[in-house]
Amino acid sequence: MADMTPTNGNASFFEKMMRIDRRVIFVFIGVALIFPMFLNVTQHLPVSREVQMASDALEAIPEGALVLFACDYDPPSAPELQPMAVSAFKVALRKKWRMVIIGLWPQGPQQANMALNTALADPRYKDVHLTEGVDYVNLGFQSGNEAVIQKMGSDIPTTFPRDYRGIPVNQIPIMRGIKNLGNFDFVVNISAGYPGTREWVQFGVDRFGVKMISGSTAVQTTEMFPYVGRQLLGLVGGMRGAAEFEQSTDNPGLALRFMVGQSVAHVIVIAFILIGNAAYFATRAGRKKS
Amino acid sequence: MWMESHFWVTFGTWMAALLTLGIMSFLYKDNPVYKFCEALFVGISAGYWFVSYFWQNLLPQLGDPLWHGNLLVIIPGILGVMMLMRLIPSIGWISRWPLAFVVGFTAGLRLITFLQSNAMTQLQNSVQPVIRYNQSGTFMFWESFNVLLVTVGTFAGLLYFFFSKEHKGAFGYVSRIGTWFLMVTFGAAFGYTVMGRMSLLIGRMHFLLSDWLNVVH
Amino acid sequence: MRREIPTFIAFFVGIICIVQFFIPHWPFGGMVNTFSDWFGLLQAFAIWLGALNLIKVSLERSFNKKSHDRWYGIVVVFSFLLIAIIGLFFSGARGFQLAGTRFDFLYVNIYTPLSSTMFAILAFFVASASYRAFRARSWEATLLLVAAFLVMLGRVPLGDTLTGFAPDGYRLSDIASWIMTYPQVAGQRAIMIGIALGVASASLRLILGLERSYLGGE
Amino acid sequence: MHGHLLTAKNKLNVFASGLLRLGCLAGVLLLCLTPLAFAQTPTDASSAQPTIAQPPSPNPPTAVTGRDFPNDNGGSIIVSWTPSTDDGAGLKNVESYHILRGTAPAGPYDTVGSAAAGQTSFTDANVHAGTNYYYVVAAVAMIPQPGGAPKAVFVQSDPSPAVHGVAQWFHTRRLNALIAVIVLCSAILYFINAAKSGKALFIRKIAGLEAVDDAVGRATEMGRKIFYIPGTQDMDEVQTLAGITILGRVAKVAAEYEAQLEVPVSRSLVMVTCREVVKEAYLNAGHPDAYNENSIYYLTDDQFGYAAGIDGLVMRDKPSTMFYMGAFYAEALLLAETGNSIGAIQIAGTAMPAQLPFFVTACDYTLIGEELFAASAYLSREPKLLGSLKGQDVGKGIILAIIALGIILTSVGALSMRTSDPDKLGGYNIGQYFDVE
Repeated sequence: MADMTPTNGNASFFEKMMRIDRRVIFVFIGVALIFPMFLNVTQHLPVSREVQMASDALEAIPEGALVLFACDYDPPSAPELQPMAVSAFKVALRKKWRMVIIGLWPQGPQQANMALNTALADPRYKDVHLTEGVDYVNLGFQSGNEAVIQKMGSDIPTTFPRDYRGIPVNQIPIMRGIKNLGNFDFVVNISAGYPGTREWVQFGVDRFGVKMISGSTAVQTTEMFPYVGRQLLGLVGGMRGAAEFEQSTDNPGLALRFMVGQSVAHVIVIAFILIGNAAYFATRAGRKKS
Repeated sequence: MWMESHFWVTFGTWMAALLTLGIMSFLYKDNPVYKFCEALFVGISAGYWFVSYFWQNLLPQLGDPLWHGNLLVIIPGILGVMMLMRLIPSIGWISRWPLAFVVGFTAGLRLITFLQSNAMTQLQNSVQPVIRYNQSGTFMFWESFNVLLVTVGTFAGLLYFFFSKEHKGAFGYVSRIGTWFLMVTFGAAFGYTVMGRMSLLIGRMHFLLSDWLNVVH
Repeated sequence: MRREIPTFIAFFVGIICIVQFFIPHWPFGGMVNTFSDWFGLLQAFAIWLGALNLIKVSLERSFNKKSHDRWYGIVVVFSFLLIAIIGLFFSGARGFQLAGTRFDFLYVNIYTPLSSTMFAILAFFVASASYRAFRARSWEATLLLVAAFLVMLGRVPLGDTLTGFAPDGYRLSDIASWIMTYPQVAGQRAIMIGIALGVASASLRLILGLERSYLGGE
Repeated sequence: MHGHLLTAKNKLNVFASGLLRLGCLAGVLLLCLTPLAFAQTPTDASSAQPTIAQPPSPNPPTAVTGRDFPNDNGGSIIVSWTPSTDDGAGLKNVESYHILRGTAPAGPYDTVGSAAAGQTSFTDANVHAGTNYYYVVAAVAMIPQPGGAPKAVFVQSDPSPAVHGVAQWFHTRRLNALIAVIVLCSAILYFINAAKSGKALFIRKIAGLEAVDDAVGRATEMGRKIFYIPGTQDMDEVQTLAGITILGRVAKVAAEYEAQLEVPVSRSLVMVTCREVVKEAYLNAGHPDAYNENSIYYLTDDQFGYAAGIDGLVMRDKPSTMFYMGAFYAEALLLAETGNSIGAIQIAGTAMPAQLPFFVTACDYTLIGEELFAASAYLSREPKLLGSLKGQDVGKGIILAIIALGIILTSVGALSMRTSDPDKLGGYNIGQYFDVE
């Protein structure tokens, strides 16, 4: 860092930088995020190990399998998580999985419906016509956090007595033969916090042995890293992960497009950190001399 | 449907956009518009939860079973009403019963799960040979080094969390190394997160520019 | 009565939850499922309690002529009633969340922008926090800074461009990913194990009634 | 809708009637493209035999057996089979398997689930413990029809021998967890008892706690407020309890220094408890009249509503000191960054790993994870907390010992066998003993 120590002539600039109004930083960030939206470019990303694991795990699920989509998130986290849900649903459409959607967050099932509709709008799947209740069902939300997962381990129909539309589960064709988590070939969890991936690992994976991948917000991804491998068959973290996931499942979407703005804003933050340190050392040198 | 009419779609989008800008005005400083949006948000979100829980929980899990003659749900029903008694201070103490149920239930579940998933499974993941070979039996230096690093880090970090021993001498040195690992962990976690936070904002900006102003497609 | 019965309830429920983990046989396994249902219901009541409490406090504030916040109290109460009445009576009952209902309109156009923006302003805060916090003041602070810096650079293409000269596998994105997979995991593990023991022992005290502060005084 | 056709009893309809219905519903034919739709077509295994004879239909799966699902309440049976010779080989036309169950070898059989091609087992989790069941597995193939949509055929195996679910009294795969629970709990209880009977237990200094007195003193000097936030979760979260215990100590110091303490909370129950704790602290400090109930108040349950409320208060009151002790989510940074922007001294503590980095960067002192629990013991000096902490240390000691020992053993194993694959290490693979199902 020593090479960054500037000459005395710049000291006043650095002194100003030490006391910078944080709103100046806000303006820079805002501009950095808005500007790239006008450019229609996408960047190619190297796919990280845990994301590749996730798309490989999905690829390994046979066609026609029964997959549970556990959507535990709300609109605030949707920019990161919605693209993951959309990509996962597109894989599901391609592989003709039977899908059961649930949420431990009240807003989750609503977000999942939106994601499924986005996936269906993809021209590649324009010939796919899903019948609700037969090809997929949205069982809606249940309260109880991890206790809901615990109970799903033994009895799903009483945990979710009705679907999203209010239809009793015993009248829903796809739910025939589904008794508990053991009936699912795979679980895709999209999670923004508590309850979410950690609870699904603790109960769904550790107790009931489900196979699972997780899409999670960047914030909690670091906490999920230790689970990758035995407990999580793949992990898609944050918008970067979502973009890589879109790439590795060949479903380019919003996440890939947004990555440019992300990168620019990121570089701005990095630049500010550099300037901050330069200012710190410059003014410290000044303080020492006086 | 009424909501799909042009007027309502436009009206909805304008409302959403103005509310978005209203919240963002806090970045400049605290102001009445922001406080209005905040109050609206608090009321709407409370109402959202209120309605969701009514239709998705109280009705199917309490109302329907009662209707079909399942009397067991009377117990949680009564506990629930006791919980609401908190609103009346003079008999608020009665809400301790349902609270005790909640505390006992979560404590029982957490005692087991935290030991199982956080302690034992992490222990299992930590106990690995630090001497690594690939499939064909060739020694892999970097792989071994990495595993050793994780082991040392976990070990030193755990020593830092020892509270009943003074951190002096060799013990102190190792626990100091533990704090280094913790700092790297926090720095990395923070760096990893910056991007996550940016993406939330991008979602909003995209809404403003695309759905509202229609200048970005 | 005010403390003994709750202490017993917590003890009984907590012990059953632990025992069922080891004894799958009836009645233990089934009991926990019943408790789970009850817990879910109680959580719904707790949410109602929170909402009603909020309305109570806001109403008090609205009627307090001296409070400079009284108008905001009125906004809270009004908006709560608006969405509650629409959601309960004018949105097609159990199908209240389906696309196209009035409830959904409020969800999409009021709840979503407000909650998302509230969350999104974190982006600005994270930027200003990193500007101020990441300074090489000490050895520990430098570690924090360097780890954050490398991971941040590694997450954007610029990082790989800067280190384009390096052989494959040694570029910044690889270094970032290495930090995340090894040293970061070591730290997280130590934290997780420590927390697990802390939570387990606190839970034990709660179940055995050694910790009763949640019950308040007499 | 199809839902009506799907009751289990319809399974016994003759195939012809199924065909008739299909014929009537021409639109439904499209759905038949997926094997799923056929799962719902009324079929009967025995009467379907003549249709199956149409070549080229696959060979049936063989050797169907059932066994009790281990370590459960008897409600599950694992069904396994040898795949059809045309699954992935031969005719390669097997698309999936249907699993049928009956209570007598002769039937009737009802479909209980399906498995994709290539699978060789299925868990039927819908059985009554003790009842005898028989299973049949049908291979499903799509046979192209001249001039029409392909048709599904079902080729059934012979029934399995009788099998029933058994409820177990002990989950054998969890013996290790039971030992862990017993060891940890006994250690904690032993030391709690020791502490109660007067044994002095040492706790090391915790950075940050030393700063509490200074931070409170600073508020007095500057004539500004102290804000204390005991997390944003309810009383069932153990971190909230730790936060409130620490509040007791901060309140005592505040009373002694005659500083103004303010506690805005987000749960009504937390408010009640905080009031009691603070009142007692003021009493103990000898300033009961200085206690003001209204300085501990409820804002809202909503996460961001609460954060927004606190941020507003902070901007208006400009407190000199802020404490954050308890469980936090994303609001952590909103709070800490606003506090930081007005130059408050901030001391935080949480066991939420995801929020720790934000507190570490935005606050002056941060109690990391378990330190939060340790701090409540350190400050309160309550025997039950001191004893617990000592017990936890014993737990950590055991874990450290196992890690050290385990690594040496596995490494020796790896060295001698020239492999680091845990599956090949056999007895050297210490990790397997900590696998809890």
